[in-house]
Amino acid sequence: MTLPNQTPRSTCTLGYYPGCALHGTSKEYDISVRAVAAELGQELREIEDWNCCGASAGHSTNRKLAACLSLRNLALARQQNLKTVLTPCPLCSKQLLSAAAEVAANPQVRSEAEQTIEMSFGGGVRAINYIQYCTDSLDAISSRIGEGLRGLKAACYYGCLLTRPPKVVQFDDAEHPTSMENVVRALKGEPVEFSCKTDCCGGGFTQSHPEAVLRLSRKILENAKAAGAEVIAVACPMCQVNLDMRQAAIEKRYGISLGLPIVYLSQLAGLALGIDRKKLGLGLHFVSMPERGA
Amino acid sequence: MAEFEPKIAAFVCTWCTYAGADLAGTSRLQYASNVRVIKLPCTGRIDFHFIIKAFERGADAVLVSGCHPGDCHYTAGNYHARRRWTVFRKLLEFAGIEPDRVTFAWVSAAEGAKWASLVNEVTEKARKLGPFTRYQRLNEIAEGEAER
Amino acid sequence: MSRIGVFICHCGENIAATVDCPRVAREAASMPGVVHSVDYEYLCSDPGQSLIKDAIREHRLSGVVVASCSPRMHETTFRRAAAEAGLNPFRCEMANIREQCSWVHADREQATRKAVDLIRMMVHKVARNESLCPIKVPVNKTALVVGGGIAGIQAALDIANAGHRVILVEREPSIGGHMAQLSETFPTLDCSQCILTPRMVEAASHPNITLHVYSEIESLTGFIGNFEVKIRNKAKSVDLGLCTGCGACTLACPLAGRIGNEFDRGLGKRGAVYIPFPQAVPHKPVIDRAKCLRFQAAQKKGIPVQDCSVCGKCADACPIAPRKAIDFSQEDVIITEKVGAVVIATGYELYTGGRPRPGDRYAGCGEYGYDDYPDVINGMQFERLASASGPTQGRILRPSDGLEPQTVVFVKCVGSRDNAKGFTYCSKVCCMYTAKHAMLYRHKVHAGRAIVFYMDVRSPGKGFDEFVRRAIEDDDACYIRGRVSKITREGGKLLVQGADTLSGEQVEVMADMVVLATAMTARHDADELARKFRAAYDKDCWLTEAHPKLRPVESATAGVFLAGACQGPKDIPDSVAQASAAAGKVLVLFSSDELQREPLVARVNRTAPPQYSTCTGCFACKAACPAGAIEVEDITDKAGNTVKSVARVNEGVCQGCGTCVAACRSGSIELCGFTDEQVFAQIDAL
Amino acid sequence: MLTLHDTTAAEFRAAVEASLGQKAALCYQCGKCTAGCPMAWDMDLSPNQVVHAVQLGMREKALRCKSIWVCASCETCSTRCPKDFDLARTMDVLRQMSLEAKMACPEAHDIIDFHRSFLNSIRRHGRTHEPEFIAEYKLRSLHFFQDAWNAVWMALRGKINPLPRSISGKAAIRRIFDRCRER
Repeated sequence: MTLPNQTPRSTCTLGYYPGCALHGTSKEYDISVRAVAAELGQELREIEDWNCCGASAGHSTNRKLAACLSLRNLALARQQNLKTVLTPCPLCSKQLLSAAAEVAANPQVRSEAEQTIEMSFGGGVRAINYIQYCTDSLDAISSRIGEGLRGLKAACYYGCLLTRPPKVVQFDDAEHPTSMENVVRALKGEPVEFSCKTDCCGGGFTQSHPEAVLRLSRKILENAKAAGAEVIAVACPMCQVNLDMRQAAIEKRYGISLGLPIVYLSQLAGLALGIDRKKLGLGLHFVSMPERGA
Repeated sequence: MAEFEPKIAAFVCTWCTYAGADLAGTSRLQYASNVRVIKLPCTGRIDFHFIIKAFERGADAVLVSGCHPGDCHYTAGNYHARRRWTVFRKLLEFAGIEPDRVTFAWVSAAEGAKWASLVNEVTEKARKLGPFTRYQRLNEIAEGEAER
Repeated sequence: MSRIGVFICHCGENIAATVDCPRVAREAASMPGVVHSVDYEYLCSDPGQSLIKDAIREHRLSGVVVASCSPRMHETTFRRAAAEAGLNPFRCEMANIREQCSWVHADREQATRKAVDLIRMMVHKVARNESLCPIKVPVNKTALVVGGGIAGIQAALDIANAGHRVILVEREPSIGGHMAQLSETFPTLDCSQCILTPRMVEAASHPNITLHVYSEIESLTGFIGNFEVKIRNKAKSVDLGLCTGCGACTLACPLAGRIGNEFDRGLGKRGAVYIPFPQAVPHKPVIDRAKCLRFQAAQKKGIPVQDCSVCGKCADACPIAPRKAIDFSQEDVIITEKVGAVVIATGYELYTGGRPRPGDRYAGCGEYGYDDYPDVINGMQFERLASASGPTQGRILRPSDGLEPQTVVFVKCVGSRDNAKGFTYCSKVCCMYTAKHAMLYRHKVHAGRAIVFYMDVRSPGKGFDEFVRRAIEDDDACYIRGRVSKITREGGKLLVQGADTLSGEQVEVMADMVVLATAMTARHDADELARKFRAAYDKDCWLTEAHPKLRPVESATAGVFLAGACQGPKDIPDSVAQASAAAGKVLVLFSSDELQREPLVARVNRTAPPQYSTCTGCFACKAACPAGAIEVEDITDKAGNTVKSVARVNEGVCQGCGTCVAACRSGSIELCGFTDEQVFAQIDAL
Repeated sequence: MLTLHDTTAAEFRAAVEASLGQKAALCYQCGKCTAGCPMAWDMDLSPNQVVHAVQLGMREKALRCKSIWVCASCETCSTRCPKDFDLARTMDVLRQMSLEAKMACPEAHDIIDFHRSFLNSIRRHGRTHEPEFIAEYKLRSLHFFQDAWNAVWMALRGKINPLPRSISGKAAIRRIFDRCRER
């Protein structure tokens, strides 16, 4: 079918696709991302009427559905003339990227998908994750930073989907990424080297297979703790929930004490920029991050 | 007193047994250190005075080894050796040497393991037979004469 | 009084770890005649060698004992060093305290004591060593190449192209060997015969190459540079001089198309008089006397075949006149040639895949049903099926009913790596040719299913692994990791019972045809052949090289070289490479007119008149000498009348085994380097 | 007992390869996927065995196994595969086939129930609504009290929206679902 092609409004504002998690259980991620953007004078425009990407449930049980759901978001972004879309949730952004890649690679898949979503998609929409966002605005951030994080020891945890699958996300090194560390350094924090950077935390199994989450997240938490981390910096709502919400259970199950705050990179950026803790939703974690006196 | 450590003189040919013994070495096969190898081009070279002499000079057992029949580097040397051995064997007892003190065997260049076990066997045999002293007397006499 | 220097090598830790080298050096210093004794890290190193040279000059040494590795390793090294320092090389001896001491004894005390003993024995010997100078012998610059397969052809061509005469001997009626039977070759899939036949023709027509087909080696005598070979030209019953190869006789033979053709592995048929294959070189027939009606009849009647009246259709059909090219009266001819070097390229035999035949060195396999089911064939038979010049013109048709098989099972490691069957080794080429077979089959039968049972896929070599992956990924060969247990017949099909070790499940396949990748084996008469050439062979009867790494194409006998699969399983490129390497070695030998031999030869003593020699002229030595080096010398007085006849050793011929010495009743023969005096001295020092 | 002469095996393999866009024969069974899989401890077939099952067309084995469901889609296998074989995607393909063939492993029903509930929620509103799909999941899985306290805790901090907020294009979303589910 043919669709009315709206005349795109020219604007330099950044598209924003929060995804379901950031509107719900991970709203502090959303809050902090917006707060930091505001501080940097960066306007985020949320894709109007965006839908859920289907998450693991989508691609696990119906790849076509998964592709179409993401394609709709891309098409919307395109219509709303959002060329670059900040997508803080790595799963969402991976879904956007792979959907874009799939239709780009195969015109037949594309026309089918367009039929299905009742929209046309010309391509030309780029999804970026939050680390990329920080990296791009590093100058702006550094210029605004005083004492910053004052050497806060942070273990940068990427999890699976920020760097995998590399062919799709095309971000940093799949086995040994360093971009989050660079950002933390710019925030005057002190990244600690730890070996579980890209291990899996149990991802979508938070509810459906808690056993797996306990087992996998434990390794990550212990490893970070051993590396001398005060906090674990994350950029993925699933990782945050697993490591934070399940931490108590892990301590109980394995008789260990961790007490590791799991904070979003956006929250650290906010702190470094001197934004008030409340505005960063730092109170919304199970393991809350203590105030650091000078 | 410590266990009797026999001394074994081994007359071997260059091409098969000596090479076999080398192979035992390169394969790091451990065996009794009692053996003293005397390398000859071929078992055909072995004059049986060598064996008598060895006993006279304090060997408790003698090992003669060369290529398998048919494999002689010189085509027939080992056959001559074998023929002579069959004759000599009967002389041994006459010469006051238990035939068991002399062992005749074939060890090819590829039989490092066989060499190792052979040396061990011969050493054990010699241990059981005890030291060979009959000829020591002869030596003493010889040395006595030398002094005079 | 001799001045002996003793040098003890640590060989890094190899010796020093178990032998107390400094202590050995101290003890050696006090041995009779020893004026200098040191130990050193690596004597074979440059500084190590100069250490020895300097000592020889400084202490005016008359003898040197190097206690280190086996003389088989470094004797030449140290003797050369001695010579460079002006000491006669044969005054340098080695005591083997590594291979035969430090490496085989763990106890430090015992090993050290043994090392001392071994050195003492050598010191005593060296004290009695005399200066010897090498013997020069002429080199006959003609090469004998045994075997007319690709390796033999390659070696012959290389030597001939360098301008030397080559005698090429092939036991079959045509040269070409196994390669001529192959269809296409991995990993390039180029046609085997297309690349081979030009070489065959070149070899046969080369001015420097004398070709003897249908011939075998009777005996080889002599030594490097001066061998004498006897070759049996088996009676072909065809006068190759007259025969034009028209083939009229082969058509006329009443048995034509009734005898299994060896070249097609029984899948094709021939007559009693036959040309083995269309591209045969020479393209001339031979009569198979075991099958020919006339010869059989004559044998039964016990009359000479030319008087026999049976058949003779081949002779009638022969268009040559007046004398027919068919010559029933022909007999084996033994010819003698003198050659300076020999290249053995006798190749391999392929295990059929069936039960053992009489005289096999291994137990065969009954479980694959090779002898029982016509549709179970071996790799070479598949080659013939796939070959454009084969019995099916290259179409894959199963032997039983000539139908196109829809499911073909390929079984790897049939025989190979099957210790219970008597093969411990890997045949090296099967992985590759099985991948090729699966590929060829899929190319020729598009709907067909190729299933390969394997234990490993061994594909080292340029483009080899890529080739195997192509068979699996592009041509859909289904590889199952596991052996086949048994093959039985179910209706018109073959039931293959195998295993898939990756899933741990039993596997069953209903196959139309089964191809067994059977082991390469040494020729059934390889040991006999090896003896003829005085070459060593291993437990599987593969001929052994002089050194597994550093002398891969030399046999244990100087002047006899190895090429191709007679030395172990090999593919074509490896065989050709080794053949050229062997040819290179021959050319090095031929590059000088005479070569030096170690003077470790026998010598009959000479004394002053009236005795002249203690030799009594009994010539027991002559009977004992395996090399035929003992000659009779008449000693004459001034007047020229013979005083006595004594033995003399032709040192050009003597191989230095010393058998004569032990045989001599009067003790008149000595073996240089191993004189009674030297050996007794060693024994004395026990 | 595995029989290689029947054609169904080949058909299954072909079907998987079709929706995968890769040949199963690519995999040479080196086991690197298994070596790095964080969930292998909970699998009945190791990841490489799953591929092997596809290679030999062992449909039952591949579609009934638990492994395809406990796969966390962490993409480690696909990332490190020396043959560039996309095992993570293969898992997706097998899961879908397994559901369509009604062969899903009973042991994995929690995971499957969760996926169902999650998708249903999307189908209804265009976005997920935790209270709703968690509730549905608990009803399906009967894990009523799991995380009850966590839920309360989050609700108190406004992390759980009491009411679903549907998107305006939810009708379109529903059509997308229906179109993608029809066969």
